Amino acid sequence: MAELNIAQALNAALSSALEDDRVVLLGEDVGTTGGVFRVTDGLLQKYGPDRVIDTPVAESGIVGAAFGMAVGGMRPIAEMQFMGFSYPAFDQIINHVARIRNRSQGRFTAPLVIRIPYGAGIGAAEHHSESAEAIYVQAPGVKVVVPATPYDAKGMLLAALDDPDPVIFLEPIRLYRSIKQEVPDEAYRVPLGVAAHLRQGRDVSLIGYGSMMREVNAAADILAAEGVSVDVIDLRSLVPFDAEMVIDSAQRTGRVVVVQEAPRSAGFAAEVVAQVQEKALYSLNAPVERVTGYDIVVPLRRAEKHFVPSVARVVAAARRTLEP
Amino acid sequence: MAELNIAQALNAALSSALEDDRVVLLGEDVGTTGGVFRVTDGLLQKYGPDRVIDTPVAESGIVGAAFGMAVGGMRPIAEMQFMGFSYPAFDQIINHVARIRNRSQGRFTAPLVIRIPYGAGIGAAEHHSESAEAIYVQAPGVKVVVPATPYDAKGMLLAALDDPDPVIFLEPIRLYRSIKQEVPDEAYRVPLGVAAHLRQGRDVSLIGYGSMMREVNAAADILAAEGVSVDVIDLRSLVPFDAEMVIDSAQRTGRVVVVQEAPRSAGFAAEVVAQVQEKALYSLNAPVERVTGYDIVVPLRRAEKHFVPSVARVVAAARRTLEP
Amino acid sequence: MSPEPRQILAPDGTRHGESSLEIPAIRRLYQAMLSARVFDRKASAMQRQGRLATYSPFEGQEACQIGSAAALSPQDWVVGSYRDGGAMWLHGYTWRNLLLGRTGDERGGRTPDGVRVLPPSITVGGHMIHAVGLGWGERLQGSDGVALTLFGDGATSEGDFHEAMNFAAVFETPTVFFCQNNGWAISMPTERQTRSETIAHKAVAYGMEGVRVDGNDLLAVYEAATAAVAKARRGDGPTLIEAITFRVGPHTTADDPGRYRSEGIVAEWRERDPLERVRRYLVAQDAWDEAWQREIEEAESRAIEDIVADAEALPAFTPREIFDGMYAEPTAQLREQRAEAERG
Amino acid sequence: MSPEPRQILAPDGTRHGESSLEIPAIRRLYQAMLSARVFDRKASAMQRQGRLATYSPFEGQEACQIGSAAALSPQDWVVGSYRDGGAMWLHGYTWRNLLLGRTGDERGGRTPDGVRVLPPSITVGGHMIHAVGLGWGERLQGSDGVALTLFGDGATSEGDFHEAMNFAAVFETPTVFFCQNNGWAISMPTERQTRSETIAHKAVAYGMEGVRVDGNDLLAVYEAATAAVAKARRGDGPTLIEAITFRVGPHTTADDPGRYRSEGIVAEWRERDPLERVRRYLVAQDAWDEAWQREIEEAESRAIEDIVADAEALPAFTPREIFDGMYAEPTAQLREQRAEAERG
Ligand SMILES: Cc1ncc(C[n+]2csc(CCOP(=O)(O)OP(=O)(O)O)c2C)c(N)n1
Ligand SMILES: Cc1ncc(C[n+]2csc(CCOP(=O)(O)OP(=O)(O)O)c2C)c(N)n1
Ligand SMILES: [Mg+2]
Ligand SMILES: [Mg+2]
Repeated sequence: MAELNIAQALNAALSSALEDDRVVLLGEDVGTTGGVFRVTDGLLQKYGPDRVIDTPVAESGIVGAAFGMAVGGMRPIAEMQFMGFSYPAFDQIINHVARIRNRSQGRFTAPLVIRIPYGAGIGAAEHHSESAEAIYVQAPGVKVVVPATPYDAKGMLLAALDDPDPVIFLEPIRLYRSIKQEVPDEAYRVPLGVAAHLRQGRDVSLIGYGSMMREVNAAADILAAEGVSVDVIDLRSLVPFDAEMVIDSAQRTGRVVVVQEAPRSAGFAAEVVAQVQEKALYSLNAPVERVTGYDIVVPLRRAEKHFVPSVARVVAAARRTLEP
Repeated sequence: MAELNIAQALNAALSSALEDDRVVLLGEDVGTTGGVFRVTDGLLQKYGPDRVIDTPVAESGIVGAAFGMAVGGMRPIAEMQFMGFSYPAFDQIINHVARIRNRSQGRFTAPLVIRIPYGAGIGAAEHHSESAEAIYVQAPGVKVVVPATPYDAKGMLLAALDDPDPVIFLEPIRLYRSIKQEVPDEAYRVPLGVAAHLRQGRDVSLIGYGSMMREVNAAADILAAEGVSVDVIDLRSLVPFDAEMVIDSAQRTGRVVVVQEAPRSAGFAAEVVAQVQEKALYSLNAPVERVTGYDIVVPLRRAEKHFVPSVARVVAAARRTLEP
Repeated sequence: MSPEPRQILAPDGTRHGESSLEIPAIRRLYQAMLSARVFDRKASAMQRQGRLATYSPFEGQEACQIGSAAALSPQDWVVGSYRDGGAMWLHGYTWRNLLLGRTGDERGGRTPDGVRVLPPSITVGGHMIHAVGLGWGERLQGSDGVALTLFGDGATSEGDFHEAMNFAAVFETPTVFFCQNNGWAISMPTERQTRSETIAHKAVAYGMEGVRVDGNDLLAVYEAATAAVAKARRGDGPTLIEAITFRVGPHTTADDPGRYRSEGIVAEWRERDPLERVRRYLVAQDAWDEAWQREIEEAESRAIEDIVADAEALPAFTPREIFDGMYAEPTAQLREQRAEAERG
Repeated sequence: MSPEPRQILAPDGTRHGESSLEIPAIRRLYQAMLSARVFDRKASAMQRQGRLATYSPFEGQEACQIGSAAALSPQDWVVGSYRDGGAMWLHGYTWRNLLLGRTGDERGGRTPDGVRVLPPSITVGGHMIHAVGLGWGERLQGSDGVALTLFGDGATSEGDFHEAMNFAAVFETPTVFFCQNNGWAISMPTERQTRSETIAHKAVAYGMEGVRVDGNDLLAVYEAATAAVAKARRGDGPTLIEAITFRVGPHTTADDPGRYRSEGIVAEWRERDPLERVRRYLVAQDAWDEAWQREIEEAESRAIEDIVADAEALPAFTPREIFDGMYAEPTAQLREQRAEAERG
């Protein structure tokens, strides 16, 4: 066991994954520099340039080549440097990665992992702060997962690699170095598609994922200190979505707040709300609240804080659901 | 006035638009052949190759070039041959078309229209049947509209061209030739962002858009014949979304069915449901029902019918909301 | 790179160059071209009868497809487009795969076990990079397998062509890029698709070898493909082959070529027919006879009738089955939606 | 195309070729390069003080940026990347635009009225096609305006580079593609980015003219750019210019170049410094003196201090204001969300 942050836990997972000869990493600057977030630090030195591959600047090429490798029996892990640079690969993802299993009726599969750092909060330049996970949810055939802790980061990355289907693996940029946690040295898996029930409560359910879990947990602390009994769920996986845990929670509390960093319209929170009201309408004591980013481009450093949902906004939303 | 189908109405709109020298059409096969759906038929002959431009096969290039033209004062209309081929242009759309106004704080704008035929129902090959409108809704900075009648097709296309902001203009493939309607010869505008209230009723609201309006209207007929008083709304515009008309309807009927052809998860229907429950929860007599395509690749010709929401599914959903 | 495409067999069937193929091998490839033509014509005809969905005929491109795929070994990969049924078939994808697919049935995409052919890609441009990854993966797995990708002149305009070519060159992947320059991308003639002197010249941008070949000449295509495959197998990297050919039919059965090209040019190209050329050569070598030809044609024709009849008899996917192909295990959402679909 | 980059001024300041620039003009451009250098160094320093967000220095590339933009007229367009502040500034974008942007303030992107410079694009590759559309639009509107786009060696690997080059060539748009081959794309050396003999060779794939020039030689860059701009203005189509240069500093202030390159190579390139070269030439022409140099440096330095202080004094966007840039009229959804944001 070692105290690791998310970036280190991912590095440990990748290093363990590379023990399997079928695994290769591809991406811009993943080798010599160890990646802009140092997630792949030291791996080139350890596994050599055939396994840790610095590529030309071409995201569609990276994903398309990784796809071909995966179809041919490898287990590639492709890195997009930032989510804002993953869009050129969107066609490859939605039209090929997500579809080859169905297109070939199971004869060919593409078990690859596409790692994408996402989210705002570090005052970065334009395109470096995106949360566009919903577009990948609209690409049937891929799984979309997002860890929020070092333990989950390692366990989910290894599970994603084992998965027979392609996985979009989102990494919350602003949590990379902000949380430390004991992480086992050996390989382990955290199953995909299962949410984490972080806190049991009766009064209100806070549902979040990825980069927003810090705010969600902080809001839960504040509410709990006020005597509110809070149920907290970290979805961890958007596809598959653990609706069961969410619905169960909604039925118990009757009050639900769904938190996402992405712009609001047709984001994943809308899906959660839709399912809650479909399956738990008669348990609801108040409208399900969405706390989200806005339908705008993420502001640059000086005004970014107005965009990313704050603890206060989450708390206020929870209080609204609790109003008599 | 002439009886026109949607393809003809669009052709009439384009022809009238081209009277303005700033307007050019760009796309694959839009010139010599008049487009795979003949929407641009005869325009090359009428306006010449500087205005109706057959391009190389390169969607990102088409949108990117049109973007540059728009920034420089032109009013380009770019065509994507099918929605399944628009994904290579997604980066240009989300990162540039949608953002130049904000990036330049209004100094530059990109008033272009991107026409995209979409939807299933004609037994076409893979990639020719997509309904991925939700990904464009997740690209703040563009408008996303979708006419369902010949009258709206012409009026909304001309409004889109007048719009100071970029517009993703979706054209429902299977309605191109299926409905005829009187369409004025002269130019007129149908404002964007305003839904159409097609039918007034008290018992249940049917909300749809684009390709699904045929099924929605047919379902309304069946329900009405049974004595159900049906409210029917054609959204026409997803961004901006006419929430007011929808909420008002939900408040009056207390029973709502939202219909979309796209895969379910994080589709636009989820957004409609989320807003209805946020603003009209206490009026709801039943969960808002979603009738949608499934989270799968649209099946090919022989099984496509199992995917596209049927009239029967819409009717059944409405009946479920009406159950005591 | 010479702008003059290499040719071994002239249109009149005379040979003016060396070929590594002996007569029996040429007969086998001629037979394959003939089968492909019969298939292609039958498929077009059946589409007109409404028995198949849109079909994209490859008539006129048989030498490209048979000549290139013939250069491969079973461990090699074929990654083609909607128009490359001939090459895919020679490498083990079946007429049944193609026809079932064209009836609009996903099961057509299920490549037979052991066969290394990807089901056809319909988007233009996206598939070439897959051949880069496949070839690269072979090398990383210690195999000397090669990947052949077929595509059109129009596909060279897509950004993905560029990225595929660049990756292949930078990583020296065992990939053969086989461009069938058939003169048109739907209605767009090649000279308005690109100003490159030739498509083969595009290889310069990647430091790759570019080769130009008469795409209606089976022997020339075969030699070029064989050389490129051998080079890739040796570890000497990728090659771009531009084969000059012509699509005699429409872009698809939904297309009306009268809108963009004259009958004259079609007639001109019929003179350069890839089958007739080999047939003349075989006749001169006393290695062709009418009965043999008729036998192949008839056998293939019957076989295709049977396959389509079988395909039509196959029950279409039920509402339940449309969910099966998406994931190894259906997600909770899909199980729920499947139940909904089954209710109807 | 010759693989040897054209040079007019040798690193020691001796001229061995013709230049259309007279001494006063060279002095003006030298002054511009010097201003740019002062700006660039100040910006890096201020970033280290935490006053600016990440900055991407262009030190070493001043001849490229000033020499290319100097070839333009006001009706022409400049479309550059995050590293092209020098060129953008010369064409009328201001240091204030750049600095305000780097504090993390959208108002930095507001190009002054009448100035034809797009705010910098951060995604690699996406912007070149914009220059194709802009130039094309000029022509369609009856103007002889030209669009200059600047980009790096890494950007040539993106599919969008390919589509931009192809469109420009096919439609003969008045576009000048100016590639600053500075040897690296973050940690990736150019020779692993592409196997093309040179980047200029990539023009062959489009039937475009490709030119190679010493990017640290102001006079050579200016001549190449002037020729390309004049050609585009005449209606004779686009040109690809590859300027061989070197980024002396890190990729951005967040980058540690020690991870991927040696100090030795940096020292080598410092010998070829683009400013020093012109200075030596001016000295030899008796057209330089220390006081002049110091005056420019100090004035620019003060100006930049003031701009940053002003920028910092500018109140950041309120929650209300972050919504204003999205549409001409905020949508109903944005009005609602704005009200929410204002409540906090
Ligand atoms: C990404 C994408 N864009 C557009 C299309 C529509 N389309 C189908 S075939 C074709 C022309 C392709 O021409 P070429 O590559 O020369 O191949 P050919 O059809 O001549 O064999 C086009 C534009 C597509 N299938 N995919
Ligand atoms: C589409 C995209 N992919 C990746 C990045 C991350 N990135 C920023 S700069 C850069 C390298 C660009 O190199 P080059 O084009 O040579 O320009 P230089 O930085 O050397 O001026 C990369 C990969 C990006 N900004 N956009
Ligand atoms: Mg072609
Ligand atoms: Mg560079």
